[in-house]
Amino acid sequence: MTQKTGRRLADGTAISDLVDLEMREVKLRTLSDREIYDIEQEKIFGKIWLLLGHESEIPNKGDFMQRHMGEDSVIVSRDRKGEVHVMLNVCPHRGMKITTHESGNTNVHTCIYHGWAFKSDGDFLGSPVADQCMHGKMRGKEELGLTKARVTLYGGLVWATWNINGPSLEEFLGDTKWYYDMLYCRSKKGLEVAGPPQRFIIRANWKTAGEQSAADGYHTLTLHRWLGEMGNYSSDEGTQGSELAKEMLGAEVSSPHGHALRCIDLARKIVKLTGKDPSELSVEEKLRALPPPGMTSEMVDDLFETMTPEQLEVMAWMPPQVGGMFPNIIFEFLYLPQPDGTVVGSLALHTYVPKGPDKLEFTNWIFVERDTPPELKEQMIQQSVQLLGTSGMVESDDSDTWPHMTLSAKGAQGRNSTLKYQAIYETGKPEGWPGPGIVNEGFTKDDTQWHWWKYWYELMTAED
Amino acid sequence: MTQKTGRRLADGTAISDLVDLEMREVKLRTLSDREIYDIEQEKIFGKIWLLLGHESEIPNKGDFMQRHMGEDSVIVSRDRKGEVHVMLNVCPHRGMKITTHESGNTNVHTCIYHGWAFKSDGDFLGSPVADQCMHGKMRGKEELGLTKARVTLYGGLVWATWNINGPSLEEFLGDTKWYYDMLYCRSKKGLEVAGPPQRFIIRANWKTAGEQSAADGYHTLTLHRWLGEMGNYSSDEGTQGSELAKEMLGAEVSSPHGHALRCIDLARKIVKLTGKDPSELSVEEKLRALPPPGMTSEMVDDLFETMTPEQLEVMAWMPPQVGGMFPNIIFEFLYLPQPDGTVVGSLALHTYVPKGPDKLEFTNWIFVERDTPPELKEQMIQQSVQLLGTSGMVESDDSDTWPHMTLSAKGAQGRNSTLKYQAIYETGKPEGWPGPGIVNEGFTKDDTQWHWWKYWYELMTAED
Amino acid sequence: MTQKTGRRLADGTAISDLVDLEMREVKLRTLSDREIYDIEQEKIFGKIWLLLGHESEIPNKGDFMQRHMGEDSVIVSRDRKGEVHVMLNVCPHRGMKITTHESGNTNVHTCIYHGWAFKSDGDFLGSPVADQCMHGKMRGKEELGLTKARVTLYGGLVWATWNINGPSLEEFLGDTKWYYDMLYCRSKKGLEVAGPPQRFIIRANWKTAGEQSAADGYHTLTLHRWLGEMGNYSSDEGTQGSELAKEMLGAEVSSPHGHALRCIDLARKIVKLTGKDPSELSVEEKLRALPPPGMTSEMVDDLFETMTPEQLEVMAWMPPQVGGMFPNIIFEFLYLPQPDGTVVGSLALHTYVPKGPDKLEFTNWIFVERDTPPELKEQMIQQSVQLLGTSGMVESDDSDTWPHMTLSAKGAQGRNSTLKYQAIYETGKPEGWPGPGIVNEGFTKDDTQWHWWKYWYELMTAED
Amino acid sequence: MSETTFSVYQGLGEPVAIGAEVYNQILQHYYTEALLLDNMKLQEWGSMLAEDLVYTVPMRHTLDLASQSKTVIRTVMHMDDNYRSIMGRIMRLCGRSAWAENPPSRIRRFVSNVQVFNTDKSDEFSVINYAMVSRNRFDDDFFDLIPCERHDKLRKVDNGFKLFEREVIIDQALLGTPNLQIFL
Amino acid sequence: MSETTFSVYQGLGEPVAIGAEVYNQILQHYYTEALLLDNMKLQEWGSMLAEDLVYTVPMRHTLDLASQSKTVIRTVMHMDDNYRSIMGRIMRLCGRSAWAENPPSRIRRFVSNVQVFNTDKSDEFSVINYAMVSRNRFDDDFFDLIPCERHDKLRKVDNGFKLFEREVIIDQALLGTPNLQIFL
Amino acid sequence: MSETTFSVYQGLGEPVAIGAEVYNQILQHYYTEALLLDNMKLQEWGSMLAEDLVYTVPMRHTLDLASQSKTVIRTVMHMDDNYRSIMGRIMRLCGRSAWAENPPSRIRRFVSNVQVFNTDKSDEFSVINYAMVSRNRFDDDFFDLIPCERHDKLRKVDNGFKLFEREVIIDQALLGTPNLQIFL
Ligand code: FES
Ligand code: FES
Ligand code: FES
Ligand SMILES: [Fe+3]
Ligand SMILES: [Fe+3]
Ligand SMILES: [Fe+3]
Repeated sequence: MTQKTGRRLADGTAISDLVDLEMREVKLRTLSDREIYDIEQEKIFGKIWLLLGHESEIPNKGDFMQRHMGEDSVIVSRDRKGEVHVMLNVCPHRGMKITTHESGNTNVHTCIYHGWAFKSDGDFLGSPVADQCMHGKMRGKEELGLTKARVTLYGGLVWATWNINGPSLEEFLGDTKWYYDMLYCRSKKGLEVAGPPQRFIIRANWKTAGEQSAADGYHTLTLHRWLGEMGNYSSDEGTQGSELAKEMLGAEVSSPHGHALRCIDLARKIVKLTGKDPSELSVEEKLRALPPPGMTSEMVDDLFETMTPEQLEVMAWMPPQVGGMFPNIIFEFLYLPQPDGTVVGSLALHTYVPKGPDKLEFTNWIFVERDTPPELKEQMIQQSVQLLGTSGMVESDDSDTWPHMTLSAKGAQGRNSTLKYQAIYETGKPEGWPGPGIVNEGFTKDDTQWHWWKYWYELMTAED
Repeated sequence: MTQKTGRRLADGTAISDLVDLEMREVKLRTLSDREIYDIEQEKIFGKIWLLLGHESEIPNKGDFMQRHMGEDSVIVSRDRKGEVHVMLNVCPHRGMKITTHESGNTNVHTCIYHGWAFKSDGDFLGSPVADQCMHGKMRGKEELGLTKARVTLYGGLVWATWNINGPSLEEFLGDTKWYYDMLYCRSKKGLEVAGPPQRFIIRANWKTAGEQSAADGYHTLTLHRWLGEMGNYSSDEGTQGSELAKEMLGAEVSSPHGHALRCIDLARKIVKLTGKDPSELSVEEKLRALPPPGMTSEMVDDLFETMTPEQLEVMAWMPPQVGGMFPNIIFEFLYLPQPDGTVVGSLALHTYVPKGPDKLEFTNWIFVERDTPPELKEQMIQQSVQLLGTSGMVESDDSDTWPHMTLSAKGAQGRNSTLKYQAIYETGKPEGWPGPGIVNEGFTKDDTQWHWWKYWYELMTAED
Repeated sequence: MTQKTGRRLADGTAISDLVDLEMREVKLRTLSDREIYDIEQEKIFGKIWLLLGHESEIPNKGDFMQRHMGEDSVIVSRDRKGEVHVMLNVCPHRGMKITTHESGNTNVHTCIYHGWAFKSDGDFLGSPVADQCMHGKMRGKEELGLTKARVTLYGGLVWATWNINGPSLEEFLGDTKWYYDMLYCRSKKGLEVAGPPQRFIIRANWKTAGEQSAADGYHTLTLHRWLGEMGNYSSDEGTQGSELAKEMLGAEVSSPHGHALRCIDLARKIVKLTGKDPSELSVEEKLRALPPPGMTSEMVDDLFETMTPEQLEVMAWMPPQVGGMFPNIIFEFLYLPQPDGTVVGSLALHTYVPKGPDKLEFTNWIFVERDTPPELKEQMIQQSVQLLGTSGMVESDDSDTWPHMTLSAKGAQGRNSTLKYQAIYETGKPEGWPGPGIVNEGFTKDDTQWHWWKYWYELMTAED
Repeated sequence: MSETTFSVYQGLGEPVAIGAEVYNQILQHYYTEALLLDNMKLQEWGSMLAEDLVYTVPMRHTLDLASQSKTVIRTVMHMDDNYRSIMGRIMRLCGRSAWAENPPSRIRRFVSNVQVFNTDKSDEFSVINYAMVSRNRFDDDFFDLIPCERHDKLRKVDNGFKLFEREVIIDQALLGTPNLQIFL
Repeated sequence: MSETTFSVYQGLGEPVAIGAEVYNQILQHYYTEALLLDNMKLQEWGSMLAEDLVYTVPMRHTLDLASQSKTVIRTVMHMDDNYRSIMGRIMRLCGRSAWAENPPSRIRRFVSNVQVFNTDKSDEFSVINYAMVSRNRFDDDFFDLIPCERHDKLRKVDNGFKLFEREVIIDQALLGTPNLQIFL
Repeated sequence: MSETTFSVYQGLGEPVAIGAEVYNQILQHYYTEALLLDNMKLQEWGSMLAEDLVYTVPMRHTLDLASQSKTVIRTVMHMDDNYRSIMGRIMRLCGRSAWAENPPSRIRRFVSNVQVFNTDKSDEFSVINYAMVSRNRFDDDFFDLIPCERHDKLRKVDNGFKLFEREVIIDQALLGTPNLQIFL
């Protein structure tokens, strides 16, 4: 990784002073500083691929929804040809928002200020009182359309970037794509959103959520201790030796681009369900006994068409269940044990949209498979809402921690305190692991989060 | 216009980078940037003439009111001799506000903190416990008065500037004064306020309102479309060909100092009222048939004493009805058709007082002529309140647009989008136009607003 | 005092441009500027001794309370050995707050995020899942404790500083300690808090309160004029010649470190109480007749053991009754006449904790002597709550002035206005004054506040 | 009760006791009015207005305690409407292009402190009541608040009451909400 | 009264007049509910819930005036609970480690605009009521506000009423309070 | 009703049913009190106070859930007054120089959730009620909010009621309004 200092802050600090590559420490100041935040808007949110939603949110021609890339409002629109476009929600005439609606359907977006009109693909259509040519004669119509982002659909997820000639989404995901395919591309009909995303405000810097999403498994034991104190993971052995800790064993995948996945061993669940030692069972038997979350035994058929044998092996053994995608995404594909001994899945994706150095918008999409039977869909959605997002009994404890960290980072002393990532894997891939990428076995460590910060550092110190 | 770069912003951008003089484009960033805002406070609001109210608000000796010049609170006071003074509402002792009241009457302003006292003209009177000389002996009393601004009354309007030796208000208004005289100086007794100004907060940058006020006629067709959809301007022909568009024809006056006026042809109204072709009517006949808003036929007598024949000609033909005065003023002298076919005037002035990069205080004075008959005054006031200001059915749509523009300007992409002024007049003065200044005939264009920005540029890049 | 320019602000202004040492004037801008505020956090609140409370607030082992040093949250804790520690309330792991509670009792502080545990003296204990050594192997446990401040107890008051090798509290107090001893160290059992401090927000810069606390006696006559208009200080002679002014005569002590005390002559009170000329009375007779506030005649015994004869003389003659301790402390040891002619004391200390350039947290501790009889304690507490702090009839007028000053300092003109300290003592010590320090007799002047600013200047321009 | 003698009740008629039938009916009327307005049923709300309606929102000034009586400004006001103009507003707001309220704000009117008084007309009542109005728009993570004291006059009609006078006393000198394209 | 014919009352039964005994009892029920919740007596509040409870908080969207009916989103909601899950929440919140509400927020529920309606079951009542919920945490010098319109169903039991349905209509598209680990 | 058995009602007497005559009179008393205070009629408000008045505003602390009972601090309080001191405050506030409230704030007291209880004295009543207090000053474009739970004791007298005890439970540990030179 190149050793650049990056821009200097007003007080003379260089970006490179904020990250100690040897000690794996990051200055807390990064979590509250306005200048750093502004640079991030340009060098991170202005440069890389960002997740904006799922195409099932805009199924019909003309459907559109308002979303944000960093602090910029954008329109995600499906044009008359059915193609998805992402364009800046700013009128090229005088900067009014083109739409003030959260979503809708139209083939012509008309600005309410002076009436300039644009097609559902963002192209300029015209301005009122045509004979007066009020858009002027200095620029051709082709120059007057909405600013368009580069768009890629992956597993139905809508991604966009302002970096028109930069790396492809595939290059951006790199080795980790092999794993994300198991989540987003496993079924033939594909995923769909259960509804629009929950959206709420957390008074915290977006990175408090981002760095945690890069597979911080360790906090579960303490911050989510209540899971070990009551309910389905509870035990008399106390927290540390609890079911919870056992449920956490597996492997972690990390990436030079800051992506991360926690692959958790299904053995104990399979034993519970089948009474058999997983080693006695074939990959298919395991997948049928404990299908990927959101899928039924029947739906498992799909997997044999969509996945490679190596992927199937991992899905039946240690599938990715939670993790992050750089910079501000967390995914959850959870196998949740029910009182009746069965397992019900929860599928969710969140983005943490920056709203200033000490504010983020928590956006929570809940997913189901298009093929999931209706009553199971209902169960999944209700379970997801109860555990994740706005009223999530698990995630509210996370999102309530971030504001405290952000406050800590404001103090003249606290800002010079550091975030530490010094628990280092010494294991390597599980024996016989067929997947690519940086993989380590055993109890969670800090590597995945450290790789997240290293990529942050790389982007923040990159030449313009 | 001199080509200066002006100060540099923290990220290296020069003020001159924000305005593209050739392309007639302005970076949206100007509408949200804190640094630019701070420079404006110094180079615009600290330098030029600002409108603070009307002398009829403080008719009696000792009357005062609290107003703002930029973000500075000032006292507008009428002293014992009846002269109007404007002074900084900051105590020279320790910076307490001299008055915390919105208005009042007193001959001695006493600071509540330590009791320093000042005359109604701002001069220092003394400090409590005289024998202790608690104001010290290092400065003479003449040095301890309130900071005074330079004041000019014009048509009863109170203007002030901190630029003590700068251009006079007359120089500042230049050619456009010829037109403003038709509004503020037309009657012998003069205008008076109907009451104190409405004051309310808009979460927008002051320039979103300022640049629109520089005679943006075009937005009327779309933003105020409801006028064409119902009520007195409605028509079956649809918006663009509606009465509204017809009502907008005329001439626009602009100025190298960013002032602007829209002079709208009265022909159609005069036809409606008299059934005669205006060309058959004398100037006086036209003025008697359709007197300037707020005046009656009888009151028209005044005009022949106060106005030149050339001004009278314009007032009977294409009088200024709406426009701006740099930097943050809009005037409205409207002829409003009533259901019964008559016309009732509305006279208003607004200032858009900056309260930070994304906040402005909308100040709305409603005027009548001192001589306007009481019942007509009532009609004018009620009509003005219903259409303009806080609950104005017309202006609420304007003021609701500005916050969206301000938000657009915050995004890392949006801030680099531009405001465009590329609809350019190719007409010139109406044939036989007797007035001075830059005048163009026909459908509204962007020139007046572009001249507004050019003066902004000139001031912002001027040497200190 | 060294002539350093100090850091430069973004607009090129040097700190030294803000203070005119010859004219004894300070730019109002200091009361609102964000950059200046940030430098203060580092060079003042990061460097000098700060008052955090009183040890009687945490009497038992394991007791702790959350307080602030500048904007940094700290834990004030009494460890198992009974020693008081002050440590940064920021987890060395990932910056979460160690405690989110206002106070409590524990021997182990466990971070709720990942469970790192710390002793009540801040030392690192361990991290969950010990065998995984999740705190890493790059730093020893001794490096992973909470950041500790240097602590000194003085008269039971808890002081702390981040300047580990800087001057001692005693050096910081210098000559003024001789006077503060009369307040905090006069009784054998010592002071105790009546309860936790009142805490409330004032929308003002912390220095508006700080500079006033440096013994601004002058404002009493005007800002607290109501005392002269009604109640126990009222008189027919009007404000300036009122009892109030008479009650203010005495001597003022100031310090090169910005500390200040107002010593007010007890003569008039003693005459009222004894009917005798104080000169006829011995020091002991005077102290027995009018004991220090919060003490009874009996309790006066203590003084002869704790105080020197010189201190006793001052305590019976002109004891310190109100004043400040740099940078953000005011003390009040008041003798308050009651309707029935008796005197009841009020003892209070406030700190003005900075919360941003235009916000401060008013923290108000009310004290009694441990030995004060219960019913007198009750009287003192109720009287203090009624006059000081949140609902204080006296201090609410102070705290309501500060926000106006802060607003004045925001204006482009107001920020260049000045605070003036030009009322200069020409008297010197009262004849026979036995105490040290810079002492001046007579009616209050500006010297003590000017010395406060000079020390601010010295710290702000000091080399890092 | 004695409070009728307090200065704040000057010029008002006999109070209608809380719990009296007409009091309860009027209370219900206010709850219905709030529910209609909060759910953008503006025409239905319009049906509860009398044709002689006078509807005003005066300004407020910050003045010395001694001048408190002058703090309510009725020369130029924030709203100055009558039945015709209110109906015009409703028509506009229900049209396609009243951008200031399209998309509409999310508003809630919390009505409390309702006091009813008889007038010299047996079918007309004076009412002093408080409304805490909260307003949220677009993605605002805060609410504009418009606490106010409403001085109303209601006329009993067959199927309920009609409002024929409303003066809304607001609590800000500098109004914090960007417009009054809403009804208080 | 006529307002029962207004659109906002569609689908509701006969109104219970304000002042009627059952109206007053239900009003008391709401005051008790608020006092219990505001004082963190969650288990006691739980005793006021019916086992067939359905408790939801839909999302809100900012849409064109013409689409107002679509602004309440009930596919994915902010809260989507039943008796079992609410009891689970109570157990968690009363435990040692529900950090999002431990230390608890200081909350106040101002109940007003209460309107009661009969249903086809004599012991069941529909209630539309407003709650202005203020929430403060830690050292915040501001309050999160959650004004809302609650559509409830209450069942009369021997010693009072039990809630068996609650839908809370909030007034923000982007929720301004950081979580709903509290009950509305 | 059963709620009298809830812990929040410990130590209180029999509830006075909502709608009972005395309940309605007390409700009216609160509306009158709010109207007087909101309109700066402080002396008139003073006439509604009993000479044995105890008026306090305790502080609040942010503590672990297990320590909720300790979150109300009554050693040092924000206000600690009696009849004499309240009358002194009124005299000061009505004088010429009580700058902290001159010019006065614009305040509105929204009273709700009023619950009345009998005591062992037939002419004395305990009342638990909520007040949402909004406060605006000068040109502030925001409101300070002071939501609170008031624990009052009222004594019936010929012409109404007199307040002889009030404890105001506020909802902030760090008070967000700059002073309490106002009455809650
Ligand atoms: S700003 Fe969009 S048309 Fe003018
Ligand atoms: S600040 Fe005005 S007299 Fe001191
Ligand atoms: S942040 Fe404290 S243990 Fe991780
Ligand atoms: Fe978590
Ligand atoms: Fe307009
Ligand atoms: Fe003072």
